[in-house]
Amino acid sequence: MAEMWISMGPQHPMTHGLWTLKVKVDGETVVDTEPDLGYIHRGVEKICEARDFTQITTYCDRLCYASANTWSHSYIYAAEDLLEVEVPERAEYIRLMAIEIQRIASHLMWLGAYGPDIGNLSVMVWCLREREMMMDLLQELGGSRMHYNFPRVGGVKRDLPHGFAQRARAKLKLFLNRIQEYEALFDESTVFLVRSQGVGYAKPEEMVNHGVTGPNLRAGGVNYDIRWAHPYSVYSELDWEPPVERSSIKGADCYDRYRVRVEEMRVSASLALQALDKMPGGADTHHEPGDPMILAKAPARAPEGTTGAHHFEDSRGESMFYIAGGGESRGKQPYRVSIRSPIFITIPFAAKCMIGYKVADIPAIMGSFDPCIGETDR
Amino acid sequence: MGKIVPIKTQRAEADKLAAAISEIDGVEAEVAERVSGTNPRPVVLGNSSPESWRTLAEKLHSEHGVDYCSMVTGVHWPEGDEDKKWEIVYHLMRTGIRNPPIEDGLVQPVIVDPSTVRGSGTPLELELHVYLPETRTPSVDSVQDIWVGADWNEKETWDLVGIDFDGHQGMRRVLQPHETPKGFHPLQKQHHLRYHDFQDMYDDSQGFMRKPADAGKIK
Amino acid sequence: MIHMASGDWLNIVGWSESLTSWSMDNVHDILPSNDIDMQVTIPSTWAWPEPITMGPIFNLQQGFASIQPALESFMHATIMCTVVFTVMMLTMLAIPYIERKFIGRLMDRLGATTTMRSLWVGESGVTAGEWWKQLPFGMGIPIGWVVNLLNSYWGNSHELETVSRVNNRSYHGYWFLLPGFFQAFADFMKFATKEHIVPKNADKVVFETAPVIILATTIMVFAFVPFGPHIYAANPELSLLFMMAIFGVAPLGVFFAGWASNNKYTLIGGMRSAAQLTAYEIPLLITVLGVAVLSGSFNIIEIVDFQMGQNEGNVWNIFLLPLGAALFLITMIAEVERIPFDMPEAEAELVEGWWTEYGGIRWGLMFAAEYMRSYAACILFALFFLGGWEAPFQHTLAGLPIVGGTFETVFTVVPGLVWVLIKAWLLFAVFVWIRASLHRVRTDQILEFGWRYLLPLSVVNLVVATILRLEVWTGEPWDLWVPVALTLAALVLFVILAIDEDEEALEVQRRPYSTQAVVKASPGSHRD
Amino acid sequence: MSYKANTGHPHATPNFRNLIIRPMWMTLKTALRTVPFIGKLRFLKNDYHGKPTVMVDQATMDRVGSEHPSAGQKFAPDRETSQVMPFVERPVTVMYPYERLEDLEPWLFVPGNYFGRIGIVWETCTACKLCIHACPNDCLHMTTEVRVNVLELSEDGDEWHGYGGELEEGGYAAREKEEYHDIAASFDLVNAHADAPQQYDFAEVIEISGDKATVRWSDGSGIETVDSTSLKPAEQDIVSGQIDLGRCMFCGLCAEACPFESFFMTNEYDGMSGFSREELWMDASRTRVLPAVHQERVDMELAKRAEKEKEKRARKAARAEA
Repeated sequence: MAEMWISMGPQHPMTHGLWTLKVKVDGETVVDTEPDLGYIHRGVEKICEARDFTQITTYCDRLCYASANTWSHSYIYAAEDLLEVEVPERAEYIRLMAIEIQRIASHLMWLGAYGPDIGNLSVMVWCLREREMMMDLLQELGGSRMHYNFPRVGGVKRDLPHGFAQRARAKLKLFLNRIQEYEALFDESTVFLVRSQGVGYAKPEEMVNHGVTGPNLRAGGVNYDIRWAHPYSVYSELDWEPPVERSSIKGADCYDRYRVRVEEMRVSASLALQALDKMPGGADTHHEPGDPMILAKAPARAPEGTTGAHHFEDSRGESMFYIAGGGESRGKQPYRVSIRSPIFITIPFAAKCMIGYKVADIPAIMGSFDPCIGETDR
Repeated sequence: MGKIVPIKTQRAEADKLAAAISEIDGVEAEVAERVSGTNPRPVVLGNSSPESWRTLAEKLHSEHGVDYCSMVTGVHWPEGDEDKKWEIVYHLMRTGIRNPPIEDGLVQPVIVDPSTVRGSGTPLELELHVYLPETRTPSVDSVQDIWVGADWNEKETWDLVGIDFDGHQGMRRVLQPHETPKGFHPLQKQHHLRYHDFQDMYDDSQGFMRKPADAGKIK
Repeated sequence: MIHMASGDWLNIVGWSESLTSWSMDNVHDILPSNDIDMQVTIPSTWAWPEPITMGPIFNLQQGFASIQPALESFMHATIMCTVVFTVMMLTMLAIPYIERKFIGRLMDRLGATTTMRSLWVGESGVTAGEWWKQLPFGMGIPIGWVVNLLNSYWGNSHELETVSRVNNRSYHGYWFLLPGFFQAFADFMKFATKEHIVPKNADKVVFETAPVIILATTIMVFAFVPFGPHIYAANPELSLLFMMAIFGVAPLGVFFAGWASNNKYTLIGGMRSAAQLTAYEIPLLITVLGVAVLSGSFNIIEIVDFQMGQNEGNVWNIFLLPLGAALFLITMIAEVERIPFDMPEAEAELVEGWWTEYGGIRWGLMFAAEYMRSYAACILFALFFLGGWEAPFQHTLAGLPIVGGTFETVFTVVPGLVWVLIKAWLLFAVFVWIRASLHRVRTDQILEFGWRYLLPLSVVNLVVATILRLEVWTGEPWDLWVPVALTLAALVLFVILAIDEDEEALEVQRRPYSTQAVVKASPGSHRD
Repeated sequence: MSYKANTGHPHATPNFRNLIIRPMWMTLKTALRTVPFIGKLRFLKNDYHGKPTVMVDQATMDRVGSEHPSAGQKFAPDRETSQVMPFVERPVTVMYPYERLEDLEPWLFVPGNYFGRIGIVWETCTACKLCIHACPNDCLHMTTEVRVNVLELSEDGDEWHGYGGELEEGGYAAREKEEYHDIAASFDLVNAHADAPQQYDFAEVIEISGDKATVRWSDGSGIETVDSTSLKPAEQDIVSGQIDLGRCMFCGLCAEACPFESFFMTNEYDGMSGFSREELWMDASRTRVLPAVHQERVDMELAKRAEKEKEKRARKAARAEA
């Protein structure tokens, strides 16, 4: 057949969000691709220039709506760098636990969507059944199901509610032995292996040069992780290692990216459990909001010329915030907030990865990179 | 205990790198300390003149193994002092990532032990500022061919802030609709956020009542 | 032409034949038997020398007698077609019901469980009361126990009136209807009334004929599918060949629909259907050939009779050709385009595949056709491999010393149709089970899988069938060791292949030491 | 049947074993687990549905009391708790209008923790507008008015005399109009079809020196130095407050910013729907929380104000002697 451009348009089951992938197809093989983003560009960076530091957290929750907590924490660490605030130890442990539970929920949303991408519908229902448990935990912490507005500059807005520790331990332990159920459907099903192995190769060096990080990079057999390379929070106190996948010779393919994320769910669950055990002051004590144990006093103004930057390991890669202080109302508002979205850089790379594969592989490859368009378009 | 890169090795490497790139004329760099939350971490903070930026970038990539461009930020300082009207901040990183070796047909994953990482393998964070004086068309040399990761960052910076990158192939608007008028770059400071008053925000929030762009033209 | 198949009282073909011949004879007798002379002679005149006689002399009765056999066969055929079509459509209503209920459970949702309750316990207080008490001599008492038991377990009354209301399907009063049953009809009415939209510059002629091709071929398949020994629309000598030929025409209609809708996605969907056809069609035919060779005839009824006949084969083909049964299942799933092989209609990348542009009644009929084809596939499997209308262990059960008698009456009372339907529905449950657990294969992978694995295996199956037929079969029923040996061999082979661990693969995928998470899963290492 | 050759992949090579057996066995087990009694068999390893766990903590138990619908309920981590079918495996879904999640899982709706509808105790609101500045989406709108506090009108001998505020620089002051009393006496509001006569002229106090105070009259008649005894302290009071729930994202920043314990995030999540954005403009009556609901915190707040008043009194008295 002659080559033709197919627009896997903004409204398409494969896109997990609102973006267009124009694909040049010769028969079933993909010859050329061109991503087109910007459909839900809300101008968060411009809005942040007119809001003060506590208000911006609510917008950062809504950057990637599937993992709201990780994004608001990513912003808060940059704001604390800008305002030079020392965060109490207990707040760091609570934050780490909230981030890791959110990472599990985000990976479950991805796995649930990846099943139907390749044809199996029952895995979506199973994953969302587990994600419901994680969202209950985060609802207890943050107050609502999707956007929590949980961290504050200098700590967290509220301590663990009564009885949270026992519920969290029960849910995380139950989740740990339910992962094998997904693996039976994915790992141990030849149809999935045949559909995902050998599809969408990517070498680690090429990925780093393209700026792809996180689970997609670790799938290539390199254990680079922002949590140990540019350390923040209390990851050094807990016993964990970033999961790495022994990729195939030609590089990391969809199967490796799937394997890394499932292992990462396990590591996150064990991290959250360890954080609950090692929390200073014990996980069963409860402090009032604003107590110095969980929230340090933070200046409200950032003078002109001061800057804050932080690299953060989001569930989809490296997210970064760069804030220049000294904006309106005498510094209460930032002058410029710059947000790095991992998926904004991964989508062009994924589009290049697709060349040479079949039309049926487009959702497999795109799904394995776990795109979340909210953060892409900011 | 979870192993992280010790601060001492990182600071030593940062000093070495800062010293190395300060030799290039037009570039001065020093090691600054950024503390987010609890952990301090050394950052190589440097600023370079627009002319020497390209040479600095090539040297960083070739000699110092800076292999990862995290983000390019454009900032517009209308009231800034004379030669600092526009600022471009390059956030680069040295990750020391190599393709894992292949022994007897199998890939051996590279498991870096953070606590014993040495020399050029230590991950480093760089933040390089390039300042431009007041011009209608601010532009800097593009590093698209050195770090492909910077490609879409530069497109986004031009799209939103209006800083052009010479030598950038295929510059187009990525985040804004394609028919955005030329020269409209929202993150420049002359554009202000307008709080839509209650009435006109809801009555015409999608702008249907406004006349289409090509009204009056014969279609 | 065909000898009398196994006796079964539900002899619809016989009844219809006797009905037509009886009615035609009556018509023949009613007609006037005298000749009717309509001849006219025109005397000769100067223009034409001899007189010209025109007009027939005919006899209504003889005329009718000459066309009577054709009329009889026509009437017989129409009666049988309508009977078979209604039987098929009514029994097919269970298929979507099975899919809805079983897929819900497989996906760990409970599916609409409330339907079970309203059957037994009535709705919103409106029950038939204790009707069993009216039965004479207290015969109804045990029914009462059962109802109260079910009422207590899946009780419908709950202290929160609102919660009971949730479960009452008949909150608006029509308690007597089978809840959820009429969903299928309501859907169909909706499709029927939807607007028919033809894409702008679609290939209109082909766009309109494609659904006709698909639907016609699907319904024609049921012409040759016998629901019981004497329930079939047509029973030609080579009914198997006819049926297989018609079964393979529908992908052509799919290809037409894909091309004509002037939409890139449907074009790819249609192309995939055509490509997929080449992958599974040949292994399917060779497997069916194997069955025909083993049963010694191309007529489906004779195949079933061979499997159940006391003096012929008396062993179900599934025990003789286990490999053939597996291959038939796989290729049939590919034929009816269900989940592991539904690339033409792949949701992920092709949105809805080849029927994206269809709407209204055309889409509704094609959707129904897809389910009809799945239903036909299930019935065929039941006929070829599970001994059609023979109850499982029919003769051995009937032969039991004490109990044999009751079984005997049961088997004679229950028509063959019931066993065929039960086997078909169970097999559709297997289709749904496969749909819930497997992913979708790529088109080039099914081509490779079809040519590299299905085709050789089907040839092996054909060889086994011929060896069994020529060498092992001695004219009377199989002696016991043949099916036992074959099934045991198949099971052992299956277990070996299933349990064998590819040590080298296991060793190779040793987890990189860095992931020390709590419990690691990888194939083989995770007994569950 | 090893695909390792073409995929070059070391892991999990597809083979007959995992062709269909493992996935189909897992889906079948999931189906069997939902069957009422078979599902509990051990070989299905059913630690899935309704795995009993202690989920309710003591604080929630006390708050909820014993006759709460969730009192006698057995809980499970995966929310197998709804009571639609008491004996059969409970579905995870909560049948919303007929069952409510706060009845089934009360710990998810701890009053202070759950961010439902905004509730305001208007009685303790002092129109300080901190909440308006705290809201990221500018949903809060408030109209205020300068009024004289009722405590100022007391004469000697009244039991609440002397508790009023004091003139402060930067605050508001009010001077009574002379002719007010006779106009007010003859003013009949019902038939007059005109505004009620204003009793005070309001002004902003610029600075106070001894008993002289320079004020700027708010009716624009310029700055004047007036004898401070003729001035009464005045303050801004709230007239009406609206919240545009169409724009609100329930982030809770206004509740945190309010220093006077009059802003709460209630547990309600379902009373806030409308057919147009105008209907989502909730005025005071629809966002009200009665002080009785948060009685102890409102009392604490009033006690704090009384405390402040007492200190002011003491300081004034001390200054009077000095």
